[in-house]
Amino acid sequence: MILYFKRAFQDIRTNRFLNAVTIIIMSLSVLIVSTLLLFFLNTNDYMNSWKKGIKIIAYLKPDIEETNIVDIKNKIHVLYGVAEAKFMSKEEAMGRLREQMKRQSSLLDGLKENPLPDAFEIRLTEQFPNSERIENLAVQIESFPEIDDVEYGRKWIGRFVKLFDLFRLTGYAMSSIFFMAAVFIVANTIRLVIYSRREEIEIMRLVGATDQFIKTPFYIEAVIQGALGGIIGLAALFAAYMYISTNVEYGLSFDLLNVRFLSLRLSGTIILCSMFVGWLGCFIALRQFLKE
Amino acid sequence: MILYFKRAFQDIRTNRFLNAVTIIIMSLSVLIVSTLLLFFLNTNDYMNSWKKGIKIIAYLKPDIEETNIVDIKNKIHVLYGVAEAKFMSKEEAMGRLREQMKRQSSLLDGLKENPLPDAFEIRLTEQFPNSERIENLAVQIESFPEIDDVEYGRKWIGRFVKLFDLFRLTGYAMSSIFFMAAVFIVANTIRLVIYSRREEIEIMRLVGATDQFIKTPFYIEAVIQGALGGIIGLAALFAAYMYISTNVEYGLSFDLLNVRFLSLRLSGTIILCSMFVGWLGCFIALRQFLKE
Amino acid sequence: MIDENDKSATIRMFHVHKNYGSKQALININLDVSKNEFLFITGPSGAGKSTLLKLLYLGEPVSEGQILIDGMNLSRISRKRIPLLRRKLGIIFQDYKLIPTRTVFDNVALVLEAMGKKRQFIQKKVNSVLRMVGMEKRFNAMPQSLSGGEQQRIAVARAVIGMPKIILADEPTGSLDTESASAVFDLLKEFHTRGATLLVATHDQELIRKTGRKAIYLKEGRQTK
Amino acid sequence: MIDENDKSATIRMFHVHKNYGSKQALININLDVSKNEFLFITGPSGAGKSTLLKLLYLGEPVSEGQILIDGMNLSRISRKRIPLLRRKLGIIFQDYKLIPTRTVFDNVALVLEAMGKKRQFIQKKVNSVLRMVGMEKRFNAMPQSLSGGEQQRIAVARAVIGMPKIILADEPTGSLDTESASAVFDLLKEFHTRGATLLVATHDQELIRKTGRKAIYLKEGRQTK
Ligand SMILES: Nc1ncnc2c1ncn2[C@@H]1O[C@H](COP(=O)(O)OP(=O)(O)OP(=O)(O)O)[C@@H](O)[C@H]1O
Ligand SMILES: Nc1ncnc2c1ncn2[C@@H]1O[C@H](COP(=O)(O)OP(=O)(O)OP(=O)(O)O)[C@@H](O)[C@H]1O
Ligand SMILES: [Mg+2]
Ligand SMILES: [Mg+2]
Repeated sequence: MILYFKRAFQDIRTNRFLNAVTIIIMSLSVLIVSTLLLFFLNTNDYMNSWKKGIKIIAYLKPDIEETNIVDIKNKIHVLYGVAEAKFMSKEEAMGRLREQMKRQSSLLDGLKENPLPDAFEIRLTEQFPNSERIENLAVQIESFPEIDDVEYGRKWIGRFVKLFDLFRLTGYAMSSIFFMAAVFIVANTIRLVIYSRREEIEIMRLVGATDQFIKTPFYIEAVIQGALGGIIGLAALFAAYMYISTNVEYGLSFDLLNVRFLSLRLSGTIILCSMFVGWLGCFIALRQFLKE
Repeated sequence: MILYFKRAFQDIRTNRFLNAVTIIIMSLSVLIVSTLLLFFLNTNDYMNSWKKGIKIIAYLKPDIEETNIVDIKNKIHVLYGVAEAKFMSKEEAMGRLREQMKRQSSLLDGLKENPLPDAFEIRLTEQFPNSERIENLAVQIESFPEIDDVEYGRKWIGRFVKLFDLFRLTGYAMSSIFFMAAVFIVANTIRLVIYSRREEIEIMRLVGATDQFIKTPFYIEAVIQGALGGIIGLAALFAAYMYISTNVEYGLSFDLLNVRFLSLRLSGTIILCSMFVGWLGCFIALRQFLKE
Repeated sequence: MIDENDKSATIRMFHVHKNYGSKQALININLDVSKNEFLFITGPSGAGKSTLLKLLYLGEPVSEGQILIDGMNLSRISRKRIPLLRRKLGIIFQDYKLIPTRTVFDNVALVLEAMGKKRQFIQKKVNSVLRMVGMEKRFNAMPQSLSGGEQQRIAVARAVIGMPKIILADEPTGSLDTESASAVFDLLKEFHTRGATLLVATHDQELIRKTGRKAIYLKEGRQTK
Repeated sequence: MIDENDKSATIRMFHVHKNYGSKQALININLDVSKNEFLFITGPSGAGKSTLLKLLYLGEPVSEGQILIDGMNLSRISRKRIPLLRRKLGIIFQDYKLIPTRTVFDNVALVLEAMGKKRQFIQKKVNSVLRMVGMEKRFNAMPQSLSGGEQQRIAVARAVIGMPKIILADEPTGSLDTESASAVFDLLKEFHTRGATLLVATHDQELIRKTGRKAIYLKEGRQTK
């Protein structure tokens, strides 16, 4: 095994050009995939922060006693998907309406009595947004005897959730296209490299080397290249990320601080993937050139 | 020249493996870049359709004669950035308010007289959204003697436009990263291919071939490969696009019909770029291996 | 028909034909090479000398007929066991087949590494073999930086380092001057006296005459003598 | 010191040294080869024969000294004009240097294509030259599918097809049997009678003796005769 590693390192030294090119192409592929990942992860974050804004308003029947309110609250709270249920008295509701109406709020001045009902404002858990599930939840709450009516931006949520789904779908589609493209690029690059070393492989076979003896250093090399490619690709992305986030943040005064980099765990996964793809490319190429 | 083309085609035939790999890698690179382009173009479209929703409401002073309205409308219409100015009488405004308030609309029943003003609803041209420009326009309109007040979602627009800017910026950043990555991948692939043919180059030089004689077929090959890579990459993207749009549309019942493919002109540009990148990779590689 | 247990002959060829497409490179070759024989294969350019050797190391499959080496039937050898066959053979290729990206030392050491020998043993052995072919000073050179004859001597060193039972040599002294050639031949003869079987392909009648060994003569793929 | 107008000699080497790193491959070589001379360069393996030829076709630069060919000073030739020099030369390389991905025909035709000759002319010429080396039937073969001697004959064909003024031949018959070798030698002699200058590197003293031509002898980079 040590011998194999030694031979692999020796190969890397003697085939510097081939190794450099392979590592460059691997880095670029990793850069592409991880850039896309970074983009969709952050967009996802951003959309999640929007999702937190989705609320269900449950209006209480007018004759509910104040002592019951805590009970109702608890009943709502235990429902699946509910993050928080906040009581909002009719006075609060009127205040908000005034605010919302702005210049038309003078309209409300003519009222003698507050005709608005008491209500619960229900925030949903983050994983929840899905129009059917929200609808189910709304129906459930509406079936409580104390609840008069339930309101939620059915149309708006529907549209939003669909946009979100579309975006996610696009994200999946693009990620898989890009991932596959990267895998093919790397695998083909390794095929090219091994093609240009096929004479060497042939000679080794002729002097009695077993397939395993020939293959192992290639695999070791490819996995090392994959690791280096992954690390360099991620480093390049990180550099770009740092550059953009320090230079752009001020200009936009937009909350770019919220833009986060790939987690360590995800970075590790990417590097492992890159190593695996190196191995895979090697596997395909060696099958091709050893069979000949 | 004909001889050169003949030699190039002959080379392509004899080096089928190398050519196939080059074309595959080029196609994948084109696929990556054009997928990203497609994504950002359509997101841009979508955002533009949102931008159309941005409106300025200009409230008229209560004592404006009906005959003046056409004049005012024309005055607003000629302002830079205005796409349409629609008159909305106070009765219409009340109707809308009722609709918007939904279950609280009973509040409005107690009113004897409609206290709302007449107004113009002003739609902006597509290119316009930019928070400062909208503000300028609003100030301009407000300065008209017939106008009492101007309303537009200052905060909302600001946020929206910034999100939009951020998105566009990300689009530019990603596009340039991906484009550069694709260029480097292709250039390095061609370097690899020419590396594995360096013996041939060396022999040709030894028997008295000029550099031009050696280079020209390589350039022709690279440009042909670029063209094929571009065409195949775009075709793959188109296939993916057709597949996704026919299979997903029904499931989502979302307006995917609005998702458009890259224009012919853009596709042409991509293919030209791909050809140029082929040429460039060849240029770099030949410089390297002819100097040696 | 074929007695696989007849160990008196190391190499046996029965009615062997080899076609490359429509080109008949070998036609009905029958050959018995007994253990420790020293046999020349001769004939003009393109006669099939290298092809004959190629069939023996399974560089190409036969088109017809059977070959036995040390009792192994070559057409029944599985892919996995080909390396075991080749380790019994020491092959000097006509075009040397040195790995261009490895040093002289590594090229020669390769054979022993593939056999899984110890590092120190390899080091010693390679040095001694390089000394035998007069290339001990160039152990660190790359093959392209060697002269034609020097490359050939490295090829010879690589062929003999594994102490093969059978040496297949294709024009082993074609690029060598008389002096170096006889040094190489002395080396081959030494292995012969130690018990190895030698098959040497050459177009050089002079060499055969001088050595006074048995030779078979090929012409356009046919065995004529 | 150097009279560039002295056209009596086609090739002149003045105090030429060639070092590869610390290795001295050629030491103080002085040589006058006059027009239409037929000169052998001989010496043992590694003596510097190939290196001497390499300097003449600018495969390597000299380390010291000057070389004139046809009045051109090789150290003053610009990169762009190297092809013009090489077209005056027909070179047979020791390792043939055939392009492995091209057919025999294309390998030989290459020289004329590079000169910008017409297609029909090339076709005719290649066929006739292949016939001279006895390879006319194999025009469509790939170099790897040829025997060693066949490859060498293709290399000879390629070297002479451009009607060069000077032919540099490095072991041109090393892989050939006596018969093919004399066919090739007859071909080279024919070019010699047509006025070409011949420089042939070989380790084969026999050949030189038989031909009865002038030879210079190298040993460890030094000219000894
Ligand atoms: N892979 C191949 N495909 C087609 N023909 C081949 C192939 N290998 C060899 N040949 C042909 O088979 C014949 C015998 O070739 P071989 O190499 O055995 O000759 P040889 O006796 O070694 O000649 P030399 O002395 O020139 O090396 C030749 O005519 C050669 O062209
Ligand atoms: N590129 C190089 N780098 C280092 N040393 C070299 C290089 N080329 C040749 N040499 C050395 O220079 C010496 C002369 O080599 P050359 O090829 O000229 O020998 P030769 O006379 O042609 O021998 P042969 O008959 O074996 O072909 C040899 O010892 C060789 O190892
Ligand atoms: Mg042969
Ligand atoms: Mg030589």
